[in-house]
Amino acid sequence: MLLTLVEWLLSKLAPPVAEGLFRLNVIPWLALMLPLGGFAVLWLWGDAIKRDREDRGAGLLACLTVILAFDCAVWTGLNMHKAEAEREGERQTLVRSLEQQGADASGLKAIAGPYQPYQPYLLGRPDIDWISVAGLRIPFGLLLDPLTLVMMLVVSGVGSLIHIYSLGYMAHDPERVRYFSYLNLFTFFMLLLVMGGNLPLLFVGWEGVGLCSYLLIGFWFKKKSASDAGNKAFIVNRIGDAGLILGTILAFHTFGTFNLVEITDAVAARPAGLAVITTIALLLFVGACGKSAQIPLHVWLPDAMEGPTPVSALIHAATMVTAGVYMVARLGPLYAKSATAMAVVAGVGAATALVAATIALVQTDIKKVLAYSTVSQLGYMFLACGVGAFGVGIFHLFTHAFFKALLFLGSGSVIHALSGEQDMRKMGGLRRKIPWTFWTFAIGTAAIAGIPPLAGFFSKDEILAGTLAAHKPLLFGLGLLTAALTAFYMARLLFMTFWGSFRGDHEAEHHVHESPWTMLGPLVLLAVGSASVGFLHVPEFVKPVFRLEEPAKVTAAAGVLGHLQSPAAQAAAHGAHAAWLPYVATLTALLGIAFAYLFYVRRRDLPDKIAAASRTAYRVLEEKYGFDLAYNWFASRFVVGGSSLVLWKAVDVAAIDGAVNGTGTMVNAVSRWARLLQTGFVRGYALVMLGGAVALVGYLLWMR
Amino acid sequence: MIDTVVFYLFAALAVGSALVVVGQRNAMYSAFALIVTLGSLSAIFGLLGSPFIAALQVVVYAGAIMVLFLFVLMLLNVKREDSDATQSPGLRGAAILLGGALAFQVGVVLWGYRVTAPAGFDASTVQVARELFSARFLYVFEATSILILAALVGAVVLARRER
Amino acid sequence: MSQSILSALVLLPVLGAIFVAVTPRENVRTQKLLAMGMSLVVFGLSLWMLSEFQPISGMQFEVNRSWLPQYGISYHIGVDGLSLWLIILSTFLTPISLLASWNSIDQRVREFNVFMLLLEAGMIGVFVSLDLFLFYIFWEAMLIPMYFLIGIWGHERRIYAAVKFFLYTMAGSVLMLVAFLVLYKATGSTTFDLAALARSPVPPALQMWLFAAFAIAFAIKVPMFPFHTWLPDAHVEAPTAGSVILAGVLLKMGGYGFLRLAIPLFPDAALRFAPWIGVLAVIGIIYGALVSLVQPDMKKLVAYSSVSHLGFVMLGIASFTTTGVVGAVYQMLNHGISTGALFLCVGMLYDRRHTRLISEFGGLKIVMPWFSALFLGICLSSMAVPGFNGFVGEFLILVGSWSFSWRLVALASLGVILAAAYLLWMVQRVLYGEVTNEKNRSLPDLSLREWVVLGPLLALALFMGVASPLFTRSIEPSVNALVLKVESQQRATAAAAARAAEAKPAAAAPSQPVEEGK
Amino acid sequence: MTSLDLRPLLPALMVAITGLVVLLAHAFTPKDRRAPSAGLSLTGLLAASGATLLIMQGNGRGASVGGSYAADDFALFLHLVILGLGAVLVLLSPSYLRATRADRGEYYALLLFSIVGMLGLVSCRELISLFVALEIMSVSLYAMAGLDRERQESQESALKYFITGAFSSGFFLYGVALLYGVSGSTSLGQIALRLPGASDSAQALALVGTALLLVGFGFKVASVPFHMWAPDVYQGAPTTVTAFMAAGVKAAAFGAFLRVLLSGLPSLASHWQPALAALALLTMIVGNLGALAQSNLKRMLAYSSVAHAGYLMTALTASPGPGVEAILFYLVAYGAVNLGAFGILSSLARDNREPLSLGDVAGLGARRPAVAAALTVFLISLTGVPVSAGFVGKFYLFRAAVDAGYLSLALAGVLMSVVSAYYYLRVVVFMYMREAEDAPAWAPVSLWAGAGLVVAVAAILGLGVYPGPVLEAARLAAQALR
Amino acid sequence: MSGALAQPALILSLLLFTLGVVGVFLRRNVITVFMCVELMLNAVNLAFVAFSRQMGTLDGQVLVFFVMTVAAAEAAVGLAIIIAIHRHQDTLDLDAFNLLKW
Repeated sequence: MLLTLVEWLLSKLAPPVAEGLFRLNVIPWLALMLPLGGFAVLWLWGDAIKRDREDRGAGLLACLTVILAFDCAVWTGLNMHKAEAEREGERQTLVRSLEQQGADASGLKAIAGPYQPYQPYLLGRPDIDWISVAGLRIPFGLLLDPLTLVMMLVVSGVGSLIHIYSLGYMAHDPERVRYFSYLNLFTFFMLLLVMGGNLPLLFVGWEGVGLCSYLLIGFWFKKKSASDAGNKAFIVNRIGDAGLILGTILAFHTFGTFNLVEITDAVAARPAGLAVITTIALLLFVGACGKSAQIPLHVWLPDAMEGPTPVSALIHAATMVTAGVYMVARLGPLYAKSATAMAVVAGVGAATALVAATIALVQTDIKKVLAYSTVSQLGYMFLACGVGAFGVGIFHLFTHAFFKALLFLGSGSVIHALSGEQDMRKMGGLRRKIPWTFWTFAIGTAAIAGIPPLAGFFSKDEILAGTLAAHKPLLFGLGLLTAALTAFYMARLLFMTFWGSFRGDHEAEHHVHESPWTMLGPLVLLAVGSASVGFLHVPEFVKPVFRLEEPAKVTAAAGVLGHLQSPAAQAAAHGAHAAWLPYVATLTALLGIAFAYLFYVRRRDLPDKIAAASRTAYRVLEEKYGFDLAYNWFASRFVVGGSSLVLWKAVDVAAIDGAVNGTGTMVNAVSRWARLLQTGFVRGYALVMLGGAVALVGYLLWMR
Repeated sequence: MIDTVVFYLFAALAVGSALVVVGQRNAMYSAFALIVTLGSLSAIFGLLGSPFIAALQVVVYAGAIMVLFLFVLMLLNVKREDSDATQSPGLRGAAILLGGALAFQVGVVLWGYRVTAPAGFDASTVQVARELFSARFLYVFEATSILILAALVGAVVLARRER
Repeated sequence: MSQSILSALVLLPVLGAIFVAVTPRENVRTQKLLAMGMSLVVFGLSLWMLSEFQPISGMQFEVNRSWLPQYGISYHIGVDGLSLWLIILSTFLTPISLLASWNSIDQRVREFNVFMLLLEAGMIGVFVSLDLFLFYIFWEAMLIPMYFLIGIWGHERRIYAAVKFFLYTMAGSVLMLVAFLVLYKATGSTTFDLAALARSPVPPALQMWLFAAFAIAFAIKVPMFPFHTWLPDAHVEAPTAGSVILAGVLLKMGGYGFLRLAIPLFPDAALRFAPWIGVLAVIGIIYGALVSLVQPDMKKLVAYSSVSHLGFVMLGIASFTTTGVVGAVYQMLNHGISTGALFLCVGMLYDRRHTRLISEFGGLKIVMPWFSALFLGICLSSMAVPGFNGFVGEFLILVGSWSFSWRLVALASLGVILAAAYLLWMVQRVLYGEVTNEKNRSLPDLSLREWVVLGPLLALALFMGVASPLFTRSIEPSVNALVLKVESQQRATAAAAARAAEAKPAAAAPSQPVEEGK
Repeated sequence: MTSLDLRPLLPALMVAITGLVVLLAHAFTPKDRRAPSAGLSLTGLLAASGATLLIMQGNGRGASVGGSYAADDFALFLHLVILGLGAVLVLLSPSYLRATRADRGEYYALLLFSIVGMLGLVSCRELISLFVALEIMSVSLYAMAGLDRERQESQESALKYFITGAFSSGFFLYGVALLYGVSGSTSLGQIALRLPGASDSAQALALVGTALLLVGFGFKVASVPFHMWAPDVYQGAPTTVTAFMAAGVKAAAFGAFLRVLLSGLPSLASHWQPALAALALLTMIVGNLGALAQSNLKRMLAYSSVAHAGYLMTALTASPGPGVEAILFYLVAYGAVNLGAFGILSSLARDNREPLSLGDVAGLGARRPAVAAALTVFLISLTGVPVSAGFVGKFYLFRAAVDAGYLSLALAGVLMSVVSAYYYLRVVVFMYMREAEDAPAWAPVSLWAGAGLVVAVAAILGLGVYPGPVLEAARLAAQALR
Repeated sequence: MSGALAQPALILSLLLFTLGVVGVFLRRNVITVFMCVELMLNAVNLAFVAFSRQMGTLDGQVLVFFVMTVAAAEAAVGLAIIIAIHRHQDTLDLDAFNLLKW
């Protein structure tokens, strides 16, 4: 918006500058680089900024860069229709420069080809490489298509709000400069992840966001639990990353390219059900499991709540954790070629959705509930992808970003109000004390529970429809059950926090206060978003990316807002039998909320009774199905203990080094023994000589 | 024929006295026995047609070297060696064994090595002297003088009682 | 001028060492400045060489002078893509190490500087030698200064470590020496010139033995599992500068030796042994990482991590693909920079606290924020976070090795995971948490000197992470030539085998395949 | 009859005359003054070297005295080596003699006489002359070993050396006798001529003779199992004498060894080569293992000298062939190193004490950097690590062995070098890495000794970097034997 | 005539040589041991003379001459050593000289 204004102004004042600057090959780069610049400034001159009077400079700079990045994204969205013209211009300059260099331009077909609607647009100069050895070339190339655009908007949009929120939330933290620098760096890497035109570049963003996640989870590094959680997050993610990198390599060996577009092009030419494609898909999915906290690599996300709450909202709810979904969707054509891989994705997604939802039932930490909820919702998204509804998965990602960010920020507001208290058992009755927070939070809860016409309803509904369309009744059942559970635990959260009477100590009650406007503003905006973004029809918008059979009906020029469509009509598109679905889904959600009302408002004794009645089941849920226990045992006993006792002390020191030193010791021992032969008696010496003489004579005589 | 008899006579004498040299505890007796051995050898040299060497044997060996030995023996006043208490029997046994082995090996070879000696062999003093003073042995002669000088200096410096 | 540049690189440090050696013992400052000045001159010179270097496969700045003509030994030096960056690395790390030791070495400063300069000369000499005899001379001669560096300025068990280092390395290299001699005899060569020897064919059976001898020498230097046990001792006991040079440059000589000598001379055997090397490399990767995980001593941890990292290098070499080998060379540089920097960091902590035990630290981020930031950055580089240099190397190695053995690549990727584990765990225990040890309460943050030491390394790590083509461009042609040679050898061997297989049924009596060159 | 060419004798003669002059000077110097023995000796040795060089220029090069004493390239090369070693030793001697009780005028005379013997050893082409030359050297050394009459060890070493030496002489002579019995001549050339055509039984006898000669030479070069005297004698004898035993005797004895084997017994090469290989193997192993357990530096160096005899003998297996030149080169390198190493010990001597134990040299690196550096150079060369003459030398020795097909010897040799690194390095460890506890203040190195050490260091480093000329000379010398 | 005796003389020389060798080990008195060595040298002399006879050359005769000289020289130095060491230890027992060992 701002940019459009500037563009208009400039085009009036200095047309050449405007022409040079406002191009599709410039502005998205600007979106990418602004946060990086912000990070660099904050990191290098952090000391100087910290000495600023009001101490606001750092935060404002960080916010500014991200808001500008968002503006760039918006500009990009509004100008995507210019892609063709610009591509042609780019192509010609490129061909000219390449001809001058004497290279042949055959490898640049994606750029050289004629423009088609939704043909992905590659940014950057393909002759500047990040890595280039032999046949392996990885250019600094970005990819611009609807999917990227959606992700960019989410990342920079939600990111902006959370940056602003952080201004208030972190106002009193002595190290906010560091905080904002990390946040900026995260935004950069996340944008890189979604914009990267090839798998390695995507991987840079992938690991980069992981790194920022590590830094921000462990932001309060003095707390051991925080740094523990950071390590856990990074290492578990690394496991996934290993899968991702292996998948990347296998993809390169299979298709001869890292370029995402070229890979999807190449996949189209291959028959379905190839083992190698399944392998690639599954390896990449391991990466997705790590980043998006799917079973069995989900254990890091709940712990990640050790970080500041805005971080949880931005990284561990709205953006980074959805990277896995983005990646699977991005390579949707590849996955679509492998029924096995699709089944695995859907199965893992559904299982994660259900398991996480059940764990969320018994959590008492407000952020932990939200964390498990996130895991569960991510499972939902994978479920969507797994049944072939990639666009729906992205849709849910999109809506989820809003309401989950809202919920997290709302919980942050609650925690802020309670001076850091996170245990729901010590809350209650906050409805009136912090009404802004309550109302926005309630909207978020309704959205995630799937109450129409809020955002969550549309996306969730479409996922369920997708399972039906794919004829997967079991998955549908699981989805529905999860939806009910989701509604239940979210309502439980709402009731425990805002209903009843305050259960904390008196002093805490006294201190309860509504948050500043820097925090409430984003909350309100997000609430508006959560209520309304369901009407944006993202699936249709991104559909061309997945190269499914259905021809694209929409053009880029129509823009995002041109896709309002009723959910019922959308559901009808999936099949007539799904007409009942919205009602069932809504009913399920209401049922969940009703039960929660019963348990946590009406009959407060019931939960304990049920818990007591089914001890074992309760314990299983409390112990989160034992994943953490098992992993801890494996890591500390098996890996660390085994490495220490067996590999280091037994194998390395005792066996290998022992053999080395033993050789030395043995030689020394022989030597010490041998010196005793030198008795000092000269006749003994003579005798040895005589023996030698006899032996020599004998040798020469008889050995001839 | 007589030569042969005389040869074996002296040979027996030589071996016998050598046995005494080796088997005697009294160094004095050993020295005397050695003189006998040297004498017998002198005779055998004669029998082998080497009068010059035979004479030299008596003069240098028996006359000079052995006198030196006896002189030192008496100077140091050593008669018997010390008792056998510290003697290791292993050493002797091994020595005899190894000595036997050496003798056996060399003996076998020597026994098999037969060369007919040329008839006209002249090792008279004149002949030997001519050979001795030929250019071939010029160096050895000169060297011998240095050897004796070195031995002399060495003996003096070692045995001289000073300070 | 450009003809004598390599000789100058080798001789200038020696000259500097002589200058330093003749200064009076008390003039510590003069000695330091002299050594530093000379090493900077050498560094500058090497940069000039870099600017003159052409990205082609052949030898450049070559000098070939007869040295011992009657034995076919010549003073033959040159540089190509394989050695170029390793030379730069040597000349770069030497002044950094000297600066890092500026204050911490306060005894026998003169000798220290002399040995450092001699070491530099030896390292450069190894990298430029193109004659086996010359190579061996530098290879072994380098041991001596390193031995003294560990033995005199090392820590508690320095003598044990120094002697172990010396004997271990020497044991390997003497085997190589014998292999030289056998090679010389077997080829009937009249020269020890590398290129000439590489051209003369060696019977395959003999190649196996000779390659094994070379491989042991180089494997010890790398060090490959299970020849690595000297490394932790040497690293732990060496002074900081020694560790930096040891990790930064000396370990590279193993990999370099494979590339420069073992593989060109015995391509058949190299191919035959490649699977074994690959397996040992991967064992090294995982084993080194696991053992590293449980080390209580920071230097030991970094030392074992070297075993793991160099496993990647060896995997890349064993793959015999251009990508893999370029990755290996690149990874050698990365390891030199990041592990060198890690040792510098540990050294800075040691200078302050005189301990290297992880348990002695904690919460350093509170008292030394800048140090912590750089330390973390270097750890990230070491664990191959993309954007840093390590990623490029490891990625190239993994990509290149996939066709060699995807199983090994899959296993090697475990090492990537574990690297994060052991480094981050160390970071956590050293930097994070509260300051639990009162002695750490008032530690000063980085001084200007330490900034100058660490800053360039971290900057370089980042730069190499984003601008790798600037480096690989000059590495690739040489590697390509090497890989082509091995590949053509492979084809020739296969063809010979096929011919033999054909010949066998044809001829009633089994006949030996005709040896090449006859 | 052609007129007798006496020029080959010139160097030896000059040395012998110098010996006489030294004796006379000693006799005619008043008691209270010191005879200029060292200066005279040095002059004589240098003059003899000059004479040798003159001969090398062509003045009688290749001539021989009656066919038995030759001035061929081989002999002349070793002449220079021995004279050079002798000169350095003379430089090293005065300070040591003053510091100990071995200071006698006769020392230099005996030294010069032994050099005369050595020169003869490497020149003689006839076994009688050879034997006499051997005895000149031995007798002088017996006496020199016992020069420190106050020290019982010195006496004992002289006695042990003498008894075992005489014993080995017996074997040697018997071997000469057998060879004479086969060929009818004591001239090496004649023996070589007649052996190939001899009958089987004669061949057998010749082999026995060869074996017994090997015993004699084995004793002189201290090869296992004829080495047992070496540690005791090296340890007991005055240090400078030990140095000369290690450096000079080895050079001369190996020279004679080579000449006898190659000029006299080449037809039996296929027999004595494997025997020598076995001896070499044993010698390397026993020598190095023996040295490993020693803490007395002289004794350690003695064992190390045994070990080096083994290295040298590996190349004998490649003789005739490239072994000869390798041995010749190594003799130079090894001689310089040993003079240097023992020379360091001797030049630090003060008040009848010299550094003998490892503790005695502790901290030397800090207190006497130059001395420690020199000793380090020597030890490095002994280990065979570049850049030193020792490395180049070993390289050629082992190359010769490999060339001759004795790969196992080369392998054993290099592995034993690793073992040797341990005990050589131990000295370095003590010098540089241990603090001195209460080591006495050792004497400052005198000007003369310093000069000698500098020569040794320069030779070692010089030959390590640029061995070309010496190698070339060794090659020419080796050709003279073929 | 004497030619035929050469062969037995050689055997005799071997016998005497062996006796000398063994004697070195049987006796402990330094001087006796030394005398045994002299015996060895004499045996060698006999061998030289016998071979000289057998081969008909005079080298052997000459050799004997020089061996005797050498023996004399050795005797002089050897006995001097013995005298010198006797001053220290007042014994001629070879086994008593055992200061240097191991």
